[in-house]
Amino acid sequence: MMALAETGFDLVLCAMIATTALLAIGVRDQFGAVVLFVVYSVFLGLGWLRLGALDIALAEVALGAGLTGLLLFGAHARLPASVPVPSGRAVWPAACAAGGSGLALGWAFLTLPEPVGLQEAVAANLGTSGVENPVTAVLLNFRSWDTLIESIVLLAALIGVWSVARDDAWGGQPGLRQHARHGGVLANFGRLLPPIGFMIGVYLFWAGSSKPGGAFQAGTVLAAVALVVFMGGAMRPPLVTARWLRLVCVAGPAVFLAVGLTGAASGVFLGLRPDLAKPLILAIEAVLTFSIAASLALSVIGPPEDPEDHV
Amino acid sequence: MKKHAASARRVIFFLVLWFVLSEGEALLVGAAAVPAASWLSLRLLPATRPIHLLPLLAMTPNFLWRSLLGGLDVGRRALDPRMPINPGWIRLPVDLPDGGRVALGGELSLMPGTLAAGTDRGRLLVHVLDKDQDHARMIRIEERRLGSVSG
Amino acid sequence: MADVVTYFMTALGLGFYLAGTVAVIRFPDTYSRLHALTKADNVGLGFLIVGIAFQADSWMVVARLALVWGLALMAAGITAQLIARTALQRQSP
Amino acid sequence: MTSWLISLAVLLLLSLGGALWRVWRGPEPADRMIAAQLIGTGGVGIVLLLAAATDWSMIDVALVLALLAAVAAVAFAKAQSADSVGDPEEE
Repeated sequence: MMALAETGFDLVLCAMIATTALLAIGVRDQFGAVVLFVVYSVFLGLGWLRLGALDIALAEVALGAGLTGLLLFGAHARLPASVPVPSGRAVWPAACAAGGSGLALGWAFLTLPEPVGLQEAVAANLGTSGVENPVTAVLLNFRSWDTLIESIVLLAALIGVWSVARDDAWGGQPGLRQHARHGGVLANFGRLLPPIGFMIGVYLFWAGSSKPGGAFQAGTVLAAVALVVFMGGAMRPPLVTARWLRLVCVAGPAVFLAVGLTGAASGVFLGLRPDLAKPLILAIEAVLTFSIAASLALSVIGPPEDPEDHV
Repeated sequence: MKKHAASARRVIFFLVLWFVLSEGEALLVGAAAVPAASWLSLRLLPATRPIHLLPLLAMTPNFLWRSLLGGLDVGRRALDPRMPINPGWIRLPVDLPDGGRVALGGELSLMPGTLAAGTDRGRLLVHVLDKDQDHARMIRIEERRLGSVSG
Repeated sequence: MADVVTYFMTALGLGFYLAGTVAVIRFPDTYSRLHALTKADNVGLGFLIVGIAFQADSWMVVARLALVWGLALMAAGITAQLIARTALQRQSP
Repeated sequence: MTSWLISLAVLLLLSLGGALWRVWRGPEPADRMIAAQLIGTGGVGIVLLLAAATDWSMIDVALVLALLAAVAAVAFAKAQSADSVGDPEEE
């Protein structure tokens, strides 16, 4: 009976995920596509839960339904009201290319040898990793390469975003000037929600060492919280030239690299001594959380745009 | 002195929040997070008028009951084949501070038949599902209740 | 006994969710649909959470569930006002 | 109990299909957003049902989903204002 209910749930969920994806592609309205993308992330998050991947479910819900939605809403607001939707013949080559690459990927997946799985190897070495959450153990110890490079990618993305700023606006506050009615609904919510969201973000960082959570999930939540503070008009984002801001963005990857180099001095680059692994991982994660939060928030809010904003 | 009391209340709120989130563990992380969140909260929303806990507790059962009625009301109208709705707008002046007005708007949005859309020139804009009902009287009562919570 | 409460409360919660969805599909205008979102859905979530709380194995879990509900209630009250005002502004510029 | 909770989650998921129709259909941006928020609240409900059925630590996902659904509503209101960084309540 239980297996039947679970299979039913999985089947319905798969159908919902596929339907939402098709609707997002097929809908004629730009805004509709944005909303469907956000909804898609909610269903996908449920899918990750069913696969037992709570860490990824958290990341999916925070990044997909939250931060990317925010980015896309802003992007949609700036598009001209009527962008011509390609129709008729123009659609077919694109559809064929997409369908072809989908089939090729499916074929490649099916011809791959059966994955051996690394769960056993991770479980066997979890004791030396310094943390109890196997995902964090992989991300910050066994395969910290990936995480280090990801954090550098985020920094590079921010530099990319900033590099498209107009010369006369550079040096000002990022994005357009946000404003809200004094004492209005938006302004009040922008002052009520952030401290609570901040606590949830810090909790996710702390949770990462023993259960699902970690720097990326926490950083995403904190970035969303910072954006609410700015959007509610409660505080203005710092100047892009502020030294402390750049320090916060760079600190995560820098500390990560520094710890990696001390590992190299004793034999293995990015290797952590088992007896020091726990404090080192916590230190890296703490700094990384704030770097990720700052880089994400600044990337979403965009480069400085208003030459009048020079202070 | 009043200011210290307000700050203490925020600290207690975030302490409880951290306790629930971390299940009573990680006091060290909490020791850093609670002051930070309290500072942020006081910076964003300075405590001008204290919130009185007793009137707030006193109005909770009524709030829960009326939001249950709100859910029943919408459900009844949606499932009725004739779908009896007669929507319209009312505007009425509200004598509450900014935060109180937003809270009243949120509360009304969860209660039967009313939905707030912010204020317009000092008057609360309320959408009603049935414009023949006397919503204004009910809103006055809620306004008075909320007024006693803060101030 | 706890199980009976869970069966009853969660079923009730689902009923409110279903009514909310029917209202969002059937109601003729944006504002009326918004009534359905804030009222029926949050009552649904409330009953669901009360029902689930009777299965909790510790008070900590109950407190966490209450936290989710509190956050959802606060968000619903604000979200409703924001969306209503947005629709109003678009309708009469 | 587990099969009851998961069966309820299936029904809740199916009802979200109705909301999905409203997202697709619109017609106003606010209508799509209302339906998306409905799917958000429904998603919180489903996560909690799954949490009760399988693993209580899933509540964290519900918490983050509830928080970020509210953030998305703020972003929606901002993006629909006259200059896309304002507040629809401004006169």
